[in-house]
Amino acid sequence: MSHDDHHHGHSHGSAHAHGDHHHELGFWQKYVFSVDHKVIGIQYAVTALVFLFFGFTLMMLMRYQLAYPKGTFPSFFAKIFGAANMPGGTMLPEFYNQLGAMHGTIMVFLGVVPLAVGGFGNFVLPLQIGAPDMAFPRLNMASYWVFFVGGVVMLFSFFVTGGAAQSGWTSYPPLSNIAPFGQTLWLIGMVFLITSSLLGSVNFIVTTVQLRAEGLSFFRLPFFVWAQFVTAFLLLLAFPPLEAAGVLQLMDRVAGTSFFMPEGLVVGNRMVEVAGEGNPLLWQHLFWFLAHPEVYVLILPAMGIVGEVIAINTRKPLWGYRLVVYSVIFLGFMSFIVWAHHMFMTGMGTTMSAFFQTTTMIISIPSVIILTAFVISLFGASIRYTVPMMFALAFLPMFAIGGLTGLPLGLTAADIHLHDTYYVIGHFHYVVAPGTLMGLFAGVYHWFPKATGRKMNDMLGKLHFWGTLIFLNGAFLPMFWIGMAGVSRRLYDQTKYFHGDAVQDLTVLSSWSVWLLGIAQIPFIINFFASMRVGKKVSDNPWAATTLEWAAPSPPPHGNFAVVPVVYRGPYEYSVPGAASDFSPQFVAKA
Amino acid sequence: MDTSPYGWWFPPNISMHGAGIDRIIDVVHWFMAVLFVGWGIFFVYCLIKFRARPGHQASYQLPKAKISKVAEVGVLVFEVFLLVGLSMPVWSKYRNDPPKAEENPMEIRVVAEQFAWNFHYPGADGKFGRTHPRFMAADNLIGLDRSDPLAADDIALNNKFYMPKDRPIVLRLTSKDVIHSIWIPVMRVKQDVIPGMEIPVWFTATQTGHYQIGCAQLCGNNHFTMISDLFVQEPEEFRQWQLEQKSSGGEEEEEEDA
Amino acid sequence: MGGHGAEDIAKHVRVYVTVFAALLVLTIVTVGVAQFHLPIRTAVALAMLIALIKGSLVACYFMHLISEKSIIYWVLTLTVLFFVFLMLLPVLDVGGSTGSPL
Amino acid sequence: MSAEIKYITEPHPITGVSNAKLGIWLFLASEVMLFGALFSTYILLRVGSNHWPHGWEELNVPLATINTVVLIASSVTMVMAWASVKLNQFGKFRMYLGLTVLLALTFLVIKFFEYRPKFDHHQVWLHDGTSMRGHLTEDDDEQDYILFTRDADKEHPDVHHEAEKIERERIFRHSSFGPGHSNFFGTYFTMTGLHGLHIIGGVIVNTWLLFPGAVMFRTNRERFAGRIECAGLYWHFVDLVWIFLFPSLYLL
Ligand code: HEA
Ligand code: HEA
Ligand code: CUA
Ligand SMILES: [Cu+2]
Repeated sequence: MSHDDHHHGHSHGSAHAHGDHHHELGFWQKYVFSVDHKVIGIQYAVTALVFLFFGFTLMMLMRYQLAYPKGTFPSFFAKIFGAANMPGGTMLPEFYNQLGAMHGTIMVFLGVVPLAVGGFGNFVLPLQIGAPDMAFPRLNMASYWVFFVGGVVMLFSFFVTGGAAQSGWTSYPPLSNIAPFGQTLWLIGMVFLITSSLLGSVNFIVTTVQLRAEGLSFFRLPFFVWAQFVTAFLLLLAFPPLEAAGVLQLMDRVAGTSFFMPEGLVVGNRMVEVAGEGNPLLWQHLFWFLAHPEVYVLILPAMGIVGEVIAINTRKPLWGYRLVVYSVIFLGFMSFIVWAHHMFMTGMGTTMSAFFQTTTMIISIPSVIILTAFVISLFGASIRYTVPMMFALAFLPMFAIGGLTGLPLGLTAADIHLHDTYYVIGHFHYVVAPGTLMGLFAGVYHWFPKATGRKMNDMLGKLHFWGTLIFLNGAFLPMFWIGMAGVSRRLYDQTKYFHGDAVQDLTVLSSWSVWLLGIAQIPFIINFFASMRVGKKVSDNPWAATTLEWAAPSPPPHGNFAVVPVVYRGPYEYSVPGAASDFSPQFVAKA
Repeated sequence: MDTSPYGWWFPPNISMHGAGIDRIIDVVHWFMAVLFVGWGIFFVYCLIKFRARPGHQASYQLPKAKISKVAEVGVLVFEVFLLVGLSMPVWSKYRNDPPKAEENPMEIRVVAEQFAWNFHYPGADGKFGRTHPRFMAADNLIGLDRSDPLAADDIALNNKFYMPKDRPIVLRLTSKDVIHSIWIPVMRVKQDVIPGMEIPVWFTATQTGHYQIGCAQLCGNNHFTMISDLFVQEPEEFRQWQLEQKSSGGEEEEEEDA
Repeated sequence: MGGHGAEDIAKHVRVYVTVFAALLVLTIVTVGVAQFHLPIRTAVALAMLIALIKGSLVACYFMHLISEKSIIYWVLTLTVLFFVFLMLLPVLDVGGSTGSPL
Repeated sequence: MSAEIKYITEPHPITGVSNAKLGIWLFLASEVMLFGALFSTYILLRVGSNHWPHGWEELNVPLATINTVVLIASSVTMVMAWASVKLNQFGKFRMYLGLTVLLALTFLVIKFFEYRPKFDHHQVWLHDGTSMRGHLTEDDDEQDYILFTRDADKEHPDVHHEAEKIERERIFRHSSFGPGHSNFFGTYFTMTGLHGLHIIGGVIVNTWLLFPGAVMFRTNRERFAGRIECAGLYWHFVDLVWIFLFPSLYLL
């Protein structure tokens, strides 16, 4: 896509006019099987955005069922989904469960991570460290295509008998062991996605360690690079246990083993003929050993983006840069020893729960430090309210709500009431949707000019911002009350419960917000595609920023920099007293 | 229940230990609110005060920020209080301090299945009959071994649970098939029910009434229908109920099973 | 392991052969010990000790860890730490539950 | 304009390693976590089990011992292949790397002969709680019984049993000694199977380096040595995993 794509539409030759392309690369090598980190980054980003949108559509459908559990869907939907899923316009519970499990899976593994790490990481990280490309370009390409195959497998699973995975994104056995064939595809898909992440993370780490430009010491790295670097370690070391768990569940499903099945299971009043002696909680341990670090994989890149955007648009250095970096490292480390806070209700005794409650409280401290640093950075600033900045600023209170509501969940006593209710859904959506998604939107608006040489439209951007901010809150804020009232998650029809019926109005409110949120995305989609063609052309450094990616041409050619950059100072030297302008780029020697 | 006690906040609490849980949730939320509002005021102040405008310049010099350290240490201290002062004591009572014999607890086995709650009362002799998965059938959902003399007076109920108020109840939770999670909102009780394991929970009701027991863990298509009625009765009323069960004899008991 | 002269490599080769011999001997020892059907705790301790020695030999000499750069040590230290967490998992599971197996 | 990616072969002045070397170690770190999770699983299941057999009661220790030796030998030939590249001895390099591949294939063949009989050997569990081991002589879905020949038991090793009829309604479950037999065999097949896949991966890489990849021996020997070293690191790691698998599964 981007600039090159645009030219491609007209004639191949015009690209050469820029002198960007030394090698004669065919269409396939240039746009499809490219080894250029920027093309791969854009491939990742666009694929991920499409998946995000798809995951969101699933949720819009579910919200209809939630709001009107006794009603039927308009006949239009009944026709699309057919009698197998929606006989007579009534969504079947199994279809609801498929949508839920796949929404979670798609949003996390096919949407946010590929966008945050595969997209932004790939595109920005080499540029920010002044490297010509990733350390292993071909591995990079492989990583994208393995991801792509994983995504296709996941999508395909909707069309097999019995439908897609339907045991939640957490796939707890024994339920997932006895689920229809879609679960097998889910496992196979996951193995692909995990492999892709592993390839990617090796690449990120090596690139960051080995390919930094001259003068770019670790403590001169932009915060975004730090965030990606720590994220890569999380992916590298936390994913393999889930891969192992996936293999074990696959064995349970196809080879008749019983790793996760105890003896004496009775389904439909018949004893299940397996060897038994397995342990259902083993899966949960292995799953959360990944999935807790995974939630920091979701948030760290977004924090990285927000840090960049804030520094640039406050026109002053990021407050407490070193402290923030240490916090991120500490956060990454701690994220490996809190996993069982998702399992407090499995029958945990006092010792173990004391341990995990404590680590959970400890891990909130670095987040507080990071957020505090960001907010303090605003003090004494000269805040430019650009569209990316607005998203980045909104990230702060939104993440704060999400993060703060994590605290009661981390206290076992409070978690008794809140576990597996909509309070949890509210908590983590505030961190992943109004939090991470806002951060990612900020990134799209912020780096769009670098990728295309054109800016996105401001009006449409602001429309998108306000719509998104308002309706995200409308969607998720009610969930705290719904959860307090005791409504369980993954519930096809909450009105069957006394307490659920009492808060049904809030659920309806949330649903309407979700649909309006969908409408609020239209300006973004239009803006995104239209700006590639007709957006205002901008200079190489439109935001007057200091980091290295702005030293490269927009869009950067193969090999990135016209002159190999050398770094002279830290990443956020804005408004330096006595300097000629209000920014002193890393790549400009002192005059 | 004429006017519903359920609303936009907690469901009513009718258990002895529930108040402790509610208090923690309250306290934490006040703490969160203070933090959020404090930070929020500073945040909004900065947004307005330090907006870019002609003649205004950002200052390179970092503001002296003792406040942040104070705030961070404050958060830490409060979290320690939450942990050690509030959460851990409640939890250890909830998990590791079963009712003592002199409190005369009543034990009931709970057998969860897709998608129902089965309750197994020991009957007048106070002893459970033997059970085994082998015996499970449509007319014997808890797998009771009917040849065991202890089983003769056992009572099995499906999606109905009767209990007296003011007497500790100990539920022994097992599952036939997948993981369920017993969720009694009004009792502030939640506990995963895991096949292959027996896990106890206990609570004491302080009020009578008709409530619900739900399932909080996704357990299959009809997870949402896995709801049992819960009847908390006056001890006298409960004894009466129990007698009726016994007098209903062996045959009719099976009716209750189904 | 940096640039090596021919003599260096020749020296390496001698080490490899020695390590090979040691590994063979240890394999025989571990299989031999297993014939005694020692009490399980002793057996596990012994078998793991021998495996640890063998593993270290392979890592140190065949994989040249003994003369590796510090960055590799850093990566491995981190990994070992998380590996330990992973190994704690069964302990937590077995010791941490208030439930009892049926 | 397009600058070259640096440190592909030559070590980075500060870290002292090349990209590939750092990359392969990171990859191995993730592999440690992969196998670590499986070992963790093994410990957890074994500790939680009432009838976990000793490995030597169920598995073929002699074959596995031979395989251990084979794999160790292949590790030595691998490292010798690397030394030969360093010493600029192409012939020797070919021989050693070829040997490595051959030994790896030997390992797989032996593994096959170890797996094979497990699938012919059966166990039948009856509803009365007893079980018997032997061979399934006839298992016709049309019939309401199976024909089963018991193994000679320990007390009477020479007794050969006749095939006997077992009514299906008496049978709770029957299974070969494949992965579904018990968690012991499940763990055994999963762990050795995954290890076997790693061996196959190594064979593919080494075969490539032996033939088409070897061109680089002449064009860019330093870089080639780097490749052989990385392939070697991977291969030694696979060996290392086996060094722990062998006692855990077979000897304890
Ligand atoms: C991006 C993802 C993300 C992040 C960052 C977090 C962060 C945290 N999470 Fe969350 N969590 C999830 C994603 C995330 N979580 C998901 C997906 C689930 C559910 C999975 C499932 O079951 O399906 C979950 C579930 C979950 C549970 C299990 C609940 C249950 O099932 O019962 C718990 C329990 O301890 C928990 C705790 C925490 C804590 C203590 C933090 C802490 O790290 C938070 C620390 C942050 C703060 C404390 C905010 C500090 C900021 C300020 C105070 C500044 C204020 C500033 C302004 C106003 C400008 N989370
Ligand atoms: C990263 C993770 C992530 C994200 C971003 C979201 C986003 C959203 N999620 Fe969800 N969600 C999960 C992860 C996520 N979710 C998980 C893990 C679960 C648990 C599943 C389970 O129980 O197993 C869950 C469950 C879940 C539930 C509970 C269902 C249940 O328990 O039955 C609900 C209910 O409302 C919900 C709603 C939403 C909504 C309204 C959004 C919205 O915020 C969505 C907003 C999306 C957009 C705004 C799309 C933006 C993209 C574009 C506009 C594309 C543009 C395209 C181009 C330019 C090419 N989610
Ligand atoms: Cu049982 Cu949900
Ligand atoms: Cu978590």
